Amino acid sequence: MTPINYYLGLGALLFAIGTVGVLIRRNLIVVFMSIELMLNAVNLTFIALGRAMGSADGQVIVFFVMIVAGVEAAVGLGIILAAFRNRLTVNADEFNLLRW
Amino acid sequence: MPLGIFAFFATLAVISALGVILQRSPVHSLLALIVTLLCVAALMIGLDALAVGLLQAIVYVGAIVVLFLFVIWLLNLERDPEESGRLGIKLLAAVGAAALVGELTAFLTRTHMSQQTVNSDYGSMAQLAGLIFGNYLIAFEVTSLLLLVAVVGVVAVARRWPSPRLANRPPTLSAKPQT
Amino acid sequence: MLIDLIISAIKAIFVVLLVLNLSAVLLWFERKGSALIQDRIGANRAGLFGIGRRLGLPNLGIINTFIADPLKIFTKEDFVPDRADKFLYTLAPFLALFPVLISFAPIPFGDRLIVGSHQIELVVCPLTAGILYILAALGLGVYGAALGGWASNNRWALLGSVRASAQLISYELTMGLSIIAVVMVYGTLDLQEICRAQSGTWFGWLPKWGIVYQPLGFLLLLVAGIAESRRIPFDLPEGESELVAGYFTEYSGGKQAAFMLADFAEIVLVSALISTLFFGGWQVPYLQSDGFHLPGGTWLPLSNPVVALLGFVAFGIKVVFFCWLQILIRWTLPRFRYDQLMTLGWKGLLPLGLVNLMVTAVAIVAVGGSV
Amino acid sequence: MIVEFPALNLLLLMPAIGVAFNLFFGYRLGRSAVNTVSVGVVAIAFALSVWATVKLATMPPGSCLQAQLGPWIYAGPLRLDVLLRFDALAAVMSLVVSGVGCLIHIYSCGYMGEDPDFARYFAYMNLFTFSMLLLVLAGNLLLMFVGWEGVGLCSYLLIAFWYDNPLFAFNGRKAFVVNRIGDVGFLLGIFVLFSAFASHGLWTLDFAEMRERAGLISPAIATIACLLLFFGATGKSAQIPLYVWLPDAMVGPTPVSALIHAATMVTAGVYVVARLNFLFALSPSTMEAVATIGTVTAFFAATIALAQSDIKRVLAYSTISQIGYMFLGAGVGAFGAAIFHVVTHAFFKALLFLGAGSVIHALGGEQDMNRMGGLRRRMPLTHAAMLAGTLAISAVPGFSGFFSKDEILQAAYTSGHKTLWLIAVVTAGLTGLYMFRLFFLTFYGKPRLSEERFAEVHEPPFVMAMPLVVLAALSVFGGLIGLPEGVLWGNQIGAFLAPITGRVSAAPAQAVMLLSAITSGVTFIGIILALIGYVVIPTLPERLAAWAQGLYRLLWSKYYVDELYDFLITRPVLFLSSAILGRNVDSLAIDAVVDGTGEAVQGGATAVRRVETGNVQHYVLIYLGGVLLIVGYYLLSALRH
Repeated sequence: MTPINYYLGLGALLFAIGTVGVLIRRNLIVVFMSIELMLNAVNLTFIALGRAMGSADGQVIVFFVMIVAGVEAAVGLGIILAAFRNRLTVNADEFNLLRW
Repeated sequence: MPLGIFAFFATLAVISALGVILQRSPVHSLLALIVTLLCVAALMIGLDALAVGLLQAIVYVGAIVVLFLFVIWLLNLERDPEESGRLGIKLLAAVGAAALVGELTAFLTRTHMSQQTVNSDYGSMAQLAGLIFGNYLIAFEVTSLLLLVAVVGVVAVARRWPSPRLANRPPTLSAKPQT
Repeated sequence: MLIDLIISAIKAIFVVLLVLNLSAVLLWFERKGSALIQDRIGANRAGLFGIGRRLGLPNLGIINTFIADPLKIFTKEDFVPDRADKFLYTLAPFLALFPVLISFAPIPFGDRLIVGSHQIELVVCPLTAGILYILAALGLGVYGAALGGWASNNRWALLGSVRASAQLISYELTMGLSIIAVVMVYGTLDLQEICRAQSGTWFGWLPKWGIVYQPLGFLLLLVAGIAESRRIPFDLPEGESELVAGYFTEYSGGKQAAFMLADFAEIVLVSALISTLFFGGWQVPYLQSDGFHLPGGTWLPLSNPVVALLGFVAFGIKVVFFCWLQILIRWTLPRFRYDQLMTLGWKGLLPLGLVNLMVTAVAIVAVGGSV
Repeated sequence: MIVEFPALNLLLLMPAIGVAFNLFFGYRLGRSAVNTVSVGVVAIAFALSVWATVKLATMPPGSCLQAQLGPWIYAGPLRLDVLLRFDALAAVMSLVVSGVGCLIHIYSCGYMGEDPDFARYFAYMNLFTFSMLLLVLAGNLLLMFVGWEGVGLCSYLLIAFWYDNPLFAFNGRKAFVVNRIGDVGFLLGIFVLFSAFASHGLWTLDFAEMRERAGLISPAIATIACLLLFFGATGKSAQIPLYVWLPDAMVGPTPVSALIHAATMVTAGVYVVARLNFLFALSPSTMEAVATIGTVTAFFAATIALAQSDIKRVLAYSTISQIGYMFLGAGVGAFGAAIFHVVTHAFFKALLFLGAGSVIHALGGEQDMNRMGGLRRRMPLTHAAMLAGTLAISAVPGFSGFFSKDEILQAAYTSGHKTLWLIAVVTAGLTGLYMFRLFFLTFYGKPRLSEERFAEVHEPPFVMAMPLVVLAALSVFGGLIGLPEGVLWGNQIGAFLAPITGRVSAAPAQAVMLLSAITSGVTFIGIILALIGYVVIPTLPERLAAWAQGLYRLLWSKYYVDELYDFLITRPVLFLSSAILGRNVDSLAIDAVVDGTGEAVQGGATAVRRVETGNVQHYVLIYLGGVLLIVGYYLLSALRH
């Protein structure tokens, strides 16, 4: 049997990779994919911890995370579409109206 | 899940996750993301969460990622225009992520968690449904509302509103398009 | 331990071979069936050095279908268009075929077979959440069509991909809804369990098959299944009069064969699903684990291997029947327009599926628990 | 004996309903609906008061009805409830408030018949009734203070009712500010009382409990508390030194003057003293102060009233004077007599104000008596009613004012306050003089109005006349509830109030007769002087004024008290705040702090706003730093263990 810690470590690693993706990529769609990656890392952690505690609540939370991820992807991609229509780009650097 | 299988899926997950963030073409990133998601699903099933693991595959791979694919098609994005430069933020990101992994690993090496023995119905659909329609019923119902709001919101955001100029144009009698 | 592994491997290989061969048979069906419907002879030219004719056997086009065509297609030049995404272009056919093949894993093709001390479930992988697994695999199936067209760098192909993926995820909903209704009736996600629950009779003569509980669900699954396998009248992704060949326009050789195989395998899958969920799977009417119990009260004892074999044969007959039905439909109906397809899916079948689900739920609550 | 009587809540609720109705629906539903509801709720309140009083009267003396609306302040050992208590004192007061209030509401329907702001007016009036009932029914001192503040607010709102006139608005403010000064004393009195009781472990402000345990309070503390409370009472009841607001309050609508500034609110101070008589009884020196201030105020206000020409101002000063009598009564221990005078005063002073209102109404807003005269023929009914009121206030024997004032004077004499008694008797003569001066100037002599305006003078409409008649009857016969001891049924109201206010020992019968005779004689002298001066020889006052010019100017200018206050208090305070505090402390110190804060924030923001690049990824980077810090913190704390 694989120790739970290994799963948690894998979750941390995937989360870190997702963070890096959010940070370094300029394509908003890839940024979004990286966010999904981070969500999945957390999902895995939930499942692992739930398994460690012998409780199914972690799975329920993952279930909700999935729903919210779907919602977030739909709305986010809708926004990207609308933004693309205005700027003809999905380069994150081009969207910086919210500044000083 | 035996350690060997875990190692296989974990390695695959990490490699494909790196693929997500490092590949130039969004479609390739997407493919890598699918692999990661499936690996995570497999790992979940390995943690006795059979139903959730399969749901992960159905929901993420079957629906969410397809959305990404559609948007990529709609925007006709082949490659990122500019991914060079910005070394500073890349460096900071790498250092930060490494520090995060380091910190979390430091945590994990100091904690000892053992897997509990669980019932045979652990992770089954019946157990999950019992919780969702029991303790989490209100959250579940709220989620359904959230989905509805999201659908309406997406339509409102992404819809191509007819411009007022076009809307005010008198209806044409002929099929010939007006310039 | 080792013996279990061997048994599993044998079952897996057996099923894969079976499916692939059945796909080839279907190709033949299609040729001869279309000829039958169009009042012509169909494939009948190629013979093996005239041996069959000399022996007085009718030339049914078997040589064409099973030997000549495969030879031709696999020896064709494997062409990769310029400016195509080579990696994805190569990957796509496998992405199309692989999910379909693995989705046969939880479908039972027979009852328990007892060999010595081993009780062998005649199913590749007995999964408690088998239906979820099939849905997940089908969801994965989108990517073969989607990426194949995109990677070809061809407008027709891309259009085909767009159509295919939109169509697939639209009809997956209906499919899921009709399956969920069945799941609610039987209270399990395990396909073997569902099959077992369909044993026995009503009134002593009517087999207790799912079609009786879910007639609307059966129709929905049939329609959605045909749409899932992208067959006429839902063949818009590859409508040859519009898009040349849709998402595999640019494919040739073995890769094209893989796509075609995937299509036929999907027909088999849909048929297998329909049979399993609505027509008792491997259930033979009046046959129980110890032999036939006919309505009159007669008992015809049979040994376990015979029963298992009978079940397997029954399952095969059912599957082949539904494959045949789909081919008949393919050669009978005209094609939809794309907006009609979407309207049918979202405004016709999906609400029907929801209604079916609700009626089922209410009925179950009224009766008091699942069957 | 204490009986739960939930209808008391209803008694309080009715005017509150009126307020809400008038505020939210008044203008929309129109004048008749407003009139009906506003009068109706007060009438119902009156009916409820009568019901409660009848119930109370059938119970043994000393019992009370009570209703608990709910908990209010529960802090530590302190338990304050919103508790209404209906004892004899509250019964008398609530009957007066709702009864006279109801009549004045009816009168207002006519008087405000042309005013476009009717709904606001009636909302304020109902709010006043609510507050006054709360004040009267409150079971503890703090709840009473709520009502006390409420009536003050309504007084302000109604004085400045026609707020587009700057003078009216100023007068409203003046009333409010002067009242606030008194309220500070009142609040301090509450604090002193509370801490005094609390130091003995009695965490309460409940009247009944305080009364029971009044022995805990030392005389010194009682003196301080009572003086502070009495200071508050002088504010509300317009006594020296805080009386200056009341004459100016006459700019409000006349029914307001009748209800608030004559009949009910201004007697709240008397009510408080009577309610807390067990405390005042502990401190003889405070009692002396109360009596002295009352008497001096009575005399002082009466002299000013002699020289005023505004009909309402004369009435205002007479109110001040009469309340002075009440405080005299309270100060000499005759709390029952003081309350009795409150009642009769409510009758005849409301009558006088409403009569004056009728005159003003008929004359189209004219308030100067020098331009009236001869109205007797045009307004016979008002004339008769005013006559009844004037006779009553002048304490002509047989009329209501006589009995109550006489009781006070006798109590003053028998308790040994001979000097005060003498001043009060002289004041009684002055009362007759200035009241009949008012009466003769208004209704007798030659009309000093232009012919055509005089011809337009008319009797008030029925809704205004009816309250006049009722109040006139009450002014004439109202005194019968408090006849001297031994005459017919004796002093009914005194007996009714006795369990709360106590009784003073009656003087011997011959002394009673003699004292009454002296008072009546002085009063008659005053009346005759008025008759001579304003009817027989109309030129006499002018000559008199010319002869004693200095005195006349002094009286006419109200002893320059307003000017004195202005010079002694207002100007120094203004100077202090504008020249010293405003120019130095405020602009140099406070502004520096305030502006400096703003500038510091602005400067800091200018410096750090560069962080807001608008690029999401920069934000994510910062967020990652935050995550690292948090995880690091927990890691460190985990390492430490």
